[in-house]
Amino acid sequence: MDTVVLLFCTGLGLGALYFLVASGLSLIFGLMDVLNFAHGALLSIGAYATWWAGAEAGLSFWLAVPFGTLVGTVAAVLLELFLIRPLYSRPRDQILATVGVGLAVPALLMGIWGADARPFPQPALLSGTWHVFGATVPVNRFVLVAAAVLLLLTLRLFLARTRYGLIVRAGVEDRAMVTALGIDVRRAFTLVFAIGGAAAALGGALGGLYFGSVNPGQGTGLLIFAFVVVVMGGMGSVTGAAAASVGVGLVQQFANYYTGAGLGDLSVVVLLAVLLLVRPRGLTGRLA
Amino acid sequence: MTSSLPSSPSSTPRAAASTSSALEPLLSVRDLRVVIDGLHILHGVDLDVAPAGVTALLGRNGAGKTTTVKAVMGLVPRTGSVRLAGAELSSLPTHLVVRHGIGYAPEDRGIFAGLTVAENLRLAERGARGGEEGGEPDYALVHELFPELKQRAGQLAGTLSGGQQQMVAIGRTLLNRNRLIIADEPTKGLAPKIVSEVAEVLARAAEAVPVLLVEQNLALVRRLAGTCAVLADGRTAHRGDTAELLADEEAARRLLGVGSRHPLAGGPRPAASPATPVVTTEVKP
Amino acid sequence: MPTARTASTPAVSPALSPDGSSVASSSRSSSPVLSLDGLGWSVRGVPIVEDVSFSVGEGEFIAFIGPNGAGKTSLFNLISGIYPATRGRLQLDGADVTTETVHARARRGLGRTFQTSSLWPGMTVADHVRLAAQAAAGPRASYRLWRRADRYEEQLADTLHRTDLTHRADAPAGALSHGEKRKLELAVLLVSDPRLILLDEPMAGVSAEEVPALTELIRSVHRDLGRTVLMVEHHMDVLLGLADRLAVMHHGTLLALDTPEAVMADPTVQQAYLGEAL
Amino acid sequence: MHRALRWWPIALLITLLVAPYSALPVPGLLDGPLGSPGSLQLLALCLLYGALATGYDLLLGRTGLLSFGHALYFATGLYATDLGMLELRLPFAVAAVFGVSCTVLLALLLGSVSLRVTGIGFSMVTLAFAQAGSILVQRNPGGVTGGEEGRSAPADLLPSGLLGIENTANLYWIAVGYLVLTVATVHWAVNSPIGRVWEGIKENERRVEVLGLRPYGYKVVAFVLSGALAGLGGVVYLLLTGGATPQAATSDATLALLVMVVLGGSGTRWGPLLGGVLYTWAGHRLGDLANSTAVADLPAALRVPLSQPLFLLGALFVAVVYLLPGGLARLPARVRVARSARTVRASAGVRTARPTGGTPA
Repeated sequence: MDTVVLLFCTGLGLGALYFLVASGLSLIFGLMDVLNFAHGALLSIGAYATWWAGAEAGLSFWLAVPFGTLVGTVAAVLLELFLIRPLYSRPRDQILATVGVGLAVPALLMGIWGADARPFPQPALLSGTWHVFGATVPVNRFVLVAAAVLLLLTLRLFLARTRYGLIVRAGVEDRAMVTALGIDVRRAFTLVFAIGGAAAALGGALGGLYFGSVNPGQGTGLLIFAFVVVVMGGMGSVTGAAAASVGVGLVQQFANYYTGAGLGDLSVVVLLAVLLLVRPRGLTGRLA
Repeated sequence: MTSSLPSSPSSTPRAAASTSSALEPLLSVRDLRVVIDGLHILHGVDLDVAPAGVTALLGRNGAGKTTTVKAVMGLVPRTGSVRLAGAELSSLPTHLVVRHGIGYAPEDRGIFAGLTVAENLRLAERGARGGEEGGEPDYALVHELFPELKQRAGQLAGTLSGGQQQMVAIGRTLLNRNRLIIADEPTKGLAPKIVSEVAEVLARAAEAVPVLLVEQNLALVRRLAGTCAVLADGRTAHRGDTAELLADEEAARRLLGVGSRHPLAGGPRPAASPATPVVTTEVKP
Repeated sequence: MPTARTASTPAVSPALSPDGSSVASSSRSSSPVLSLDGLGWSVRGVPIVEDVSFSVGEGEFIAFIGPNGAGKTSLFNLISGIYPATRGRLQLDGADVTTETVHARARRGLGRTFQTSSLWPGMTVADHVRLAAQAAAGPRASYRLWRRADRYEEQLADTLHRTDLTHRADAPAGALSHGEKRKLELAVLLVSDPRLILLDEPMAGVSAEEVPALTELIRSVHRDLGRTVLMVEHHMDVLLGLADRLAVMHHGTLLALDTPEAVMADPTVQQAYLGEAL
Repeated sequence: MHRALRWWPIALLITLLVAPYSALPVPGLLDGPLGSPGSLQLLALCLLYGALATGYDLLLGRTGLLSFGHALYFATGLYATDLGMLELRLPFAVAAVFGVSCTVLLALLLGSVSLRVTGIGFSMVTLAFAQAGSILVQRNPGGVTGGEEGRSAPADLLPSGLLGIENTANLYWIAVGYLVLTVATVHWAVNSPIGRVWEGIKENERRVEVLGLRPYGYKVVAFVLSGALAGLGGVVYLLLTGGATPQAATSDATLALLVMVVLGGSGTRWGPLLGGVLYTWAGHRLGDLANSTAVADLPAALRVPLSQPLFLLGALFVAVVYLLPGGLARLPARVRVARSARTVRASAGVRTARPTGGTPA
């Protein structure tokens, strides 16, 4: 029983991490049709910025996380303004440009801080464990889940209640018509990139807690599962991404534990293949 | 009529158009060209929209009417001159074109199906902050013309009927204080009863705001439009008075592909003319 | 179009009675080539095409008219399988094909053109015809990796000649004019040699001087080759010279289907089509 | 002049074949003289990746299928051949046949599944399958794949003519042979009847269906053929590097192929080859540069980026996407168009100045 609870909480934590990456990916794809291969790089930037602020610059963890998130957000905005926006009329080249960034950024991080994993600062408050139904669960799992739930609620409120949320929802349906109503939809693009970058960078910072260390390839590794989550959830749907994140995280953890290492990842892939064959449009039926 | 629209000095839109045709055109398009993926769609469209009433943009399917309207809006890459009340718009992105005071109801209505009716309208509000360009959103007018939109405010626009969706599309153009309304085939696919309702709304809108109307329904055009331009093969083939054009059976057949009086009547085949002469009869009083 | 085949057909005459050709076709028709039984298509509960039923005899020519958005193209998409019918049944040559795929229906001899299409924009005109010829020779002719693909040259020359595209053989389809694209659509169709042909506004965007030649080409396909044709067209002059029967679509339904004279005399049609309800 | 240009592939091939006999020094481009083992090894890798990119473009540029999992088939050829020798004790030739057969079977199986979905869904499914393969290789199930370390090819089962530094020329010729085979196969295939169907699918899949052809089967053939070529490339890679490492299976390896194809020019005959050769060469030369003393003495702001070949390649790729849409292979055509546009504009100034009624196009 306690194993099940532990696996469940860990799976939820992993799912939360996936959601932090996938929510932005999904929004960006839905609004802009850009499959952002640089999203893993944004996560890595957030992770390294948090690590640097905490371990090198001596900031407390509670300041390092906002700092890392901020750096990731700025990176995302710069990416949108200087790489994506000039290629607005060339959608396929936008994707290719993000592929280039996705290759270059981890290499740069490796060049600066080396290829080896760096131990991530763990504040005393979050390094402990909680006892849940007899299981001993690391606190950071709950931190991740809380962050993901908070993000989901914020995003839903943003989309439902604000004017920019309205613009984003309309833009996912028909970008050209949004501009034809006199709205500069490019500002919404930048905003969505900023939100996605912030979420990914926060994922990087909290992922450091989860894994205990940071390395240059972490973002790219998570990106692929985030892609799986986005496709499963129906591209462009935040709620779908949330549901798929939980599913993928749980399946991975349970399969890894009960069937041997590595099979969890395989089972996720099989799950995706089966889902796409049964429902080619994803869970929410929104494949562009 | 208990409209909040300011009453026009002339009784019908047509009369308004003919009396005002001496004035400068509100929208003036010159040598508009569009090339998409190396394919020349428009080869030089000239078009004037009268400063009052309805101006019709006519032509057969594939003549380039919708592309012309999209080029004016900046929705497709274009060259040439597009001047609205003296301001050059041809180099502006779409949202700035709109902020010069153009309300646009596109061919496929451009409704956001996953948004509610109220949200569709709210999205169209402009200048809510400064209050300068679009003015306060005129919900009173929209709800007076389309009471249904008020009742169905919370309904998803995708579940509306075609006629109701068209009401949302036109309602969006009336929400702001626009200088010009462009309606691209607003009656496409609507039942006859709804067509006449849409026509009524357009007539009333045109009393306050000039309208550029793309339309296939010639009966509607005859009733509403004072002046017209006819496109053929991506060029302006004719400009002039609508009534005159529709009265000329031969010209209407040649330019529009159907007899103007009886679209279903066969009539004699036109003499095989080697090349279509381009008629450009400017209407000058 | 000065080609051997079209030259043998009687000259176009405006006096040609649609009634006469109607009689000719009804004597030809035996079992229906195409038959629709209550066919309908709705999107999210909104009906686009409603309850359409009719049969088409062998060698018949039916023209579809109706205002924009009346559902004519949607009906063609239903018949060719591009949209799935949400109700009703569809038969080709007596076989129920309601759930069959696009390519399966095409293999049964159903060919069509599209209203706005540049086919394969990056491919040359000649390659369009070759691909269609290859497809007409059956799927096996296309599953060949090592054979050179420059076959079907005789068919190619003949088809390009008939559609007056010889001088454009090496141009990519994307660079063609509207009228040339329409001709290319017809060229692809001619090579595929389907028994049942759906033409979606073949005259759209065609300049006035090209219309008679295209009309003649369509006539020769129908008359000389005896193909069954369904055509959407706004060009009344074209229709009345060709069609055995006129079908009027309105608001997703089939309002009338009869000889051109009868349809034109029909008051409901008059009202709906002219929009005189204003 | 034109006639001479048409024979350049033959001339290039002859040059490639006799390269090992040459002691020509190529300073800047290669470290040693052309015929030295080090240069031949690098050249062979360049040609191998040029060929792999050409095979990958069969999907991307010829059929319009954006697969993110091509590395899986390369790695399958690599590992299956290696393991065929190591675990099954097959002689090299038999192991190679075994490796390519495994690749074909896997491509057939996974291709038929992933081609059930279209568009971005297809890309994602191929990515997921390749990721599964990559994870499998790294997890070292039963100690078979050797995990992070990989497995060296057994020297006792390889033909002696392919072993040792003095036989580098033989390996080089094998790479040339693989390149010729790939280019010829792709060339023949795209000019065959099925190649025409692929082009049709790439341009407008629905319209192919309307002709009565089912695109699915033709796409599966493209997928399997492309996969088989990649598997064969894996065999050549095994010979060149003497072992199988898990890097070959990562998604980065597929992305590298994508970068090569786009760099050179997707959908062109020589573009992917050019891109593959350039990318591989640049990767190695930049690696050498990174380790050179000239770079080590630079201030950190310059040293760090210059020491990372992948960073420079990524940046270069972004620059190419920006400045050279269509890749290097389209560069001459772009220059020509730009030049003729200038002349046309000069003469058109007269035409547009005079508004005419215009003649219909």
